[in-house]
Amino acid sequence: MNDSMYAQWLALACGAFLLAGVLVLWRRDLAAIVRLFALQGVALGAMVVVLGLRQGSVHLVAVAVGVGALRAGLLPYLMRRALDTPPPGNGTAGEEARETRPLVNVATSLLAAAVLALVAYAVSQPIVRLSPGPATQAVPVALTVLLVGFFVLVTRRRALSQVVGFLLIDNAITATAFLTTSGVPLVVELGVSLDVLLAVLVLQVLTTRMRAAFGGTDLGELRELHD
Amino acid sequence: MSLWRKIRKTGRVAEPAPERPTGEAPPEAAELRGSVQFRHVDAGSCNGCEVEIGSAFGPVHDAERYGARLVASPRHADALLVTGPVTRNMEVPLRRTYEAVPQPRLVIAVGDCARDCGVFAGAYGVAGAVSDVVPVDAEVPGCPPEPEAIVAALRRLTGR
Amino acid sequence: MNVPGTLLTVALGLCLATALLAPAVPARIRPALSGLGTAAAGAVGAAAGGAAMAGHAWSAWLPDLLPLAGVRLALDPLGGLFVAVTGGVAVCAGVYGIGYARHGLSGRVVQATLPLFVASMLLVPAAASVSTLLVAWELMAITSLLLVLAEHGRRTAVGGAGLWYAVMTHLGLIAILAGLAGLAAGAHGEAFDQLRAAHLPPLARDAVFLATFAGFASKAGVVPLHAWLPRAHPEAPSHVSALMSAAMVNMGVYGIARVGLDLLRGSSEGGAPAWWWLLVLAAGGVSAMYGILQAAVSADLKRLLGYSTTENMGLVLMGLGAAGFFATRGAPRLAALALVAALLHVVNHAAFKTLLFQAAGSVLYATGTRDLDVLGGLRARMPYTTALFAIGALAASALPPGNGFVSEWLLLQSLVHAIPASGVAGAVALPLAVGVVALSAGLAVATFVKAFGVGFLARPRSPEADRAVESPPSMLGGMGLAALCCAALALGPTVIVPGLARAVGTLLPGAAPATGPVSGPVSGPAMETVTLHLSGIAGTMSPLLIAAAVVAAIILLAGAVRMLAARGRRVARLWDCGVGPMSARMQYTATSFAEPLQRVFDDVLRPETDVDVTPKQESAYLVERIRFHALVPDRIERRLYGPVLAAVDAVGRRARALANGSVHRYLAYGFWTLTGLLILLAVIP
Amino acid sequence: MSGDLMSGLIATVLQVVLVIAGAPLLVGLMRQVRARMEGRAGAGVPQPWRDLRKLLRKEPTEPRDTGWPFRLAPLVLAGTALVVAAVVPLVSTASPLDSAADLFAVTALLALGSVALALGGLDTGTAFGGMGASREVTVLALVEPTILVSVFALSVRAGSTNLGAIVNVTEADPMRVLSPASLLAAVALAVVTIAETGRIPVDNPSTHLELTMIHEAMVLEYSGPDLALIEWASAARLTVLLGLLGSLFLPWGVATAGTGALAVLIGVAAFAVKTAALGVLLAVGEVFMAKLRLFRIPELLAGSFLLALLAVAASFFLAGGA
Repeated sequence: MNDSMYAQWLALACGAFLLAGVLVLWRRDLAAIVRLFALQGVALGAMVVVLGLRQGSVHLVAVAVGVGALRAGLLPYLMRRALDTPPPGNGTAGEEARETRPLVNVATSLLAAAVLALVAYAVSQPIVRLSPGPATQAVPVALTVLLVGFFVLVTRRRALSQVVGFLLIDNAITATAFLTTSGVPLVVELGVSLDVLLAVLVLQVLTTRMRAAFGGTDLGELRELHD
Repeated sequence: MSLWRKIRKTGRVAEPAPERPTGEAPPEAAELRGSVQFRHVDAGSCNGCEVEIGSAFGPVHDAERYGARLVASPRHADALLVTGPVTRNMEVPLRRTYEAVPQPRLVIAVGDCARDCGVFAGAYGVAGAVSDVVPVDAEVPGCPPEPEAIVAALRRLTGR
Repeated sequence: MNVPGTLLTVALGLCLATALLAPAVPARIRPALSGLGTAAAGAVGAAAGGAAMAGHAWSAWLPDLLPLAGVRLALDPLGGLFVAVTGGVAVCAGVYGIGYARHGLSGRVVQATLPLFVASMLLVPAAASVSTLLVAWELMAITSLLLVLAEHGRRTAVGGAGLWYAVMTHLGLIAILAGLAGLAAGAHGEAFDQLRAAHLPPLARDAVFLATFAGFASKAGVVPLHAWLPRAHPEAPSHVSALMSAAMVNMGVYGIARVGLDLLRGSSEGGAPAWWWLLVLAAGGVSAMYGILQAAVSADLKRLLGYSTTENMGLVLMGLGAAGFFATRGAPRLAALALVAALLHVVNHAAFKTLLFQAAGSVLYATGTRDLDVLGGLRARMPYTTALFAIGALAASALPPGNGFVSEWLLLQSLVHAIPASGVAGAVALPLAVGVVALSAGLAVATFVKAFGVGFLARPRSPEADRAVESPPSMLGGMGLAALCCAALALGPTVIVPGLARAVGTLLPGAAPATGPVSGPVSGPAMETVTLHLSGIAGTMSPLLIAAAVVAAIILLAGAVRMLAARGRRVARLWDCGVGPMSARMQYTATSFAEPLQRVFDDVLRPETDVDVTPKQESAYLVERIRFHALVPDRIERRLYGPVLAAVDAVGRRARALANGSVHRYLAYGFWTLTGLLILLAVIP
Repeated sequence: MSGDLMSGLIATVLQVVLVIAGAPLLVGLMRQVRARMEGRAGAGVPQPWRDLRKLLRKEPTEPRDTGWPFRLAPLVLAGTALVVAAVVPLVSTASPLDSAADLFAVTALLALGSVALALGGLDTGTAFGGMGASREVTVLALVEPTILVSVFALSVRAGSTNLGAIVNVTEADPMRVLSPASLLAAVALAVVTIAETGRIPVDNPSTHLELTMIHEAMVLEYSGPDLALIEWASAARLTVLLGLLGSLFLPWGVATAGTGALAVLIGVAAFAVKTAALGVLLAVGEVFMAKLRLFRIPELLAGSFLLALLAVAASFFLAGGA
């Protein structure tokens, strides 16, 4: 794999990674959001595969396959299941399957994402300058996805979109790790992924419980517990 | 994806085009040469004819393949497709719609009511048949007319 | 004394003579005298500015004219540009004012102040010392205030507008005074040449820049210091609005450019801090967006034009900020290009805004209203005014073949090509800047389609609009002159660009080659002379060719259609779905036209709507009357100025408790102050 | 030099003729594709030409109380479309008009056409005319940032906004098309094309329901040759924009300066094939989509603006990005 090919493929993978991240803000349909998340998992896997091929490391490619399977396969599958579980009682399924009224409207969040991308670029310059290269130069992409994930976490109402926001942050951290150090030890990655899995399971249980208690997953309604 | 599958499974639903209808076309139609835009005017119909017109322009009969098209403004139209007996309230609007169509213009009276007021003849709210208000160039009999008949009348105008 | 000096002196003398003569002649011929005098002074002034731009520098020191420092005047290409623009606007406004003044504006004060206002605006860019600049600035403020108040007897809103303007313009003056005084103190002298050589410490330098920027920006109507502009410009008589909006606001731009790029040159050896210019860029961007957004939803024709001025000054400041920023990044060619774009936009804006305000004035003159919601149908009643407004609107919406397009094109070119040179800050700021310019251009299109389409086309929406008649020839003449300038600028920008390049050279020495960054006439095929070539970057565009091509295509198509068509045109009844007749009230109004935009930018504008349904007595379901009330408040004004005004009010009320009318108490205040001062003097070593 | 100019001139003339003749055929093709996918037989590819031929011979009408803005609007709309067709590099990059207008000027010219039509709609004084004009300029205003920022992204690579230069650079290094910046800009410009030409999901060109109309509402009063000009112009704008997308992102086959007659012929064929393919793609996409509510359109445009901005960002984020 020569230099320009490597740079280009890496850029493509990063571009897809970024695109899937910001498009989460665009879609209202929760099923589509989950699909986008799966796509991002694929892009992340592809990114690591490119890195692995570049370094000629079979180990890294194996990790990539694992990461891809987890992010693009297992987690979306779990979320799909949470989504498909019919809500108890006479269904407000249409309400449930969509992010109807985010705290910040869609057009504004898209513009906010644009600004976040530029901010991410500006603040990550010191990191890039440490060791300029195609991989490090893509760190702003990961940082953008991280900020966008945080933004999703802050502004979306449905528990499932919040899970996706959380997972976006996780994807971004993983991507940063691979891009800066060209690979974390397998054990660490496994540990982190297990943590995430656990978090998703907890959130899923929480979602189910919330549905049972409130008949919906609008997190705004949790405030009632406080009052 | 499911829509894609459906499209593939359904395939073509338009029926094969029947023979070109015979019978002479109004002289103005010669200038249109294969393209006639219609503005539909409901002058007081029971909506039976509308259903049939809808079906004539639907996928099965597909009147559009002969160069006929429904449009939103009489300025874009070459011909009026008038249904129903002309009620008193619609008499002036129908005349004005006819006036609004640029030359050369044609009128098709669709259905028995439009031709001779049908069962509504002599009713207190009816001003007369379409031909009493604007000059009619072609008529489609029936109550309601079959879509095939409507399509045949349209084809006589488009000449295709 | 050389050419520009003589001409400028003649222009100022003409102004003074007109101002002295005007009160003396009978009211019947006073507007004609004042208008012609102003126009003549403007023409001579424009010639002076043009001569200065052509490279004839001039300077003079008149030690006896003002006590202490005397008057210092100088004309360099930059000052010349602004003098020329002011002169040009004054010609149009003077001619126009002859007819416009028939509407009860022939009073002594107004007619004598008009030439003085022009004189002050010719003096500001020619001032070459701090005291001269400030005196001219104050003269400009006072004369313009008098002119704004000209119609205060007729409308109550005028008084409020005058108060806002008076307060804000003087606060601006104080800021400028503080800034320039600080600079002069550091330079040990107040002539501009001494200021240029001064070396200020960085902190003082930043303070000087910020103070002067605030003062000049408030004159330019930059958000958030724009609050006076949408009040004062609509309420002033229209030719005064034109002068203010097309010439006076430019002085703010001139001040920022002069101080930031020229006078602080010595203090910023090794480059001014980049954040100055990013601040200017940001202020420009915010003004452009906010100004055009307010203009887009405004239904008052002159208020719309006022907000559009804020937008255009914002665009100019974006160019200026970009130029300063590129200069600090060591990209002199780009800096020069951005500055040329900014200055060209100043000229273009002056031309089309003069035209638009005058046309709006004609509408006001003919119908007595500026409310777009009740206008309409003027195309048939005021055909020339309509056509002239169309030319101005085309220019203002930055579409080819209008002149606004050329300068926005240059601005975009300078922003687009700067990424490699401008580092991280540029990489973040420039794409956003391009987005802002683009959105403001798009919204400007919407704004002026609304102003022209609703205000002038279709059928009149009120009896006043129905009764409108065409304006008198002098007003048409004033507008026609402005329209000619627009057309000339639109088709031949390559002619004035060398002059602008010289002005740029005075601000960015070493940046601009002798022919300028945008070299116009270069040797080659004939086509090349009308094409804008950017040196250093590959970008070309020919406004003349585009206009010619569009006209040719239209003629070609019209011919082809006429050849192929078989039938003649028929005048028909409007298609009203057969029921009709459609009343004029069924037309879209300006408010309804802007509704989608208002809804899209709901979060920014926060419109206040109020629907009031009165049901019939018999049943709650039958409606007697529906009242719809919509208001788009200036949010920045409300959020920023509201608290400040409230605080001032509170302080004032508290202060009133001090003055309770007792003479003894007042004397006691004096006594305590005196004692306190003596103690203070004793304590301080 | 003069030979170059000659071949450029010939290519430009060919290109204009091709757009004039081909634009209605493209619309016909797209209608045919839609018809087939909906199970219908379709009116045939040349149907739009039959419509135009008939409209030209019909009587033009002019409503009372309208004036020169109404009369001029179709001519300006069609005229700007014609100029744009001559300027953009569809067949060859060696157009002698290339230095007269760049991508900014092209978008501004298209906007000029839309503005003329909007004024024509307003001049009638009907509620629908005003409504269509209001919506058209709203969409126009919101589209503008996306276009210009995409232009920015494209110009970073070529160092120029002149179309010929951009296409030449891409043609010299075709792998660049696959870079994120280029792909993002392509998607953003595709959204813009859809919005500018009034296709689904922004506007439905075959709607009969006035309340949902944007473009159609402005032209309700036009008839005869005026209407023919408008219909042709919208077809030509679609063709030019699709052709431009093709030239910018699939530049294969576009003739460059200094190439012979064969290259021009190849350019003609490539332009026809690319535009037709993109048109078919667009038509197929339309079958799968519903029209958006008017107030959801800003979301779509904000999204496309985001993509355009990311395209700019990607050109300096990523090493292989530009």
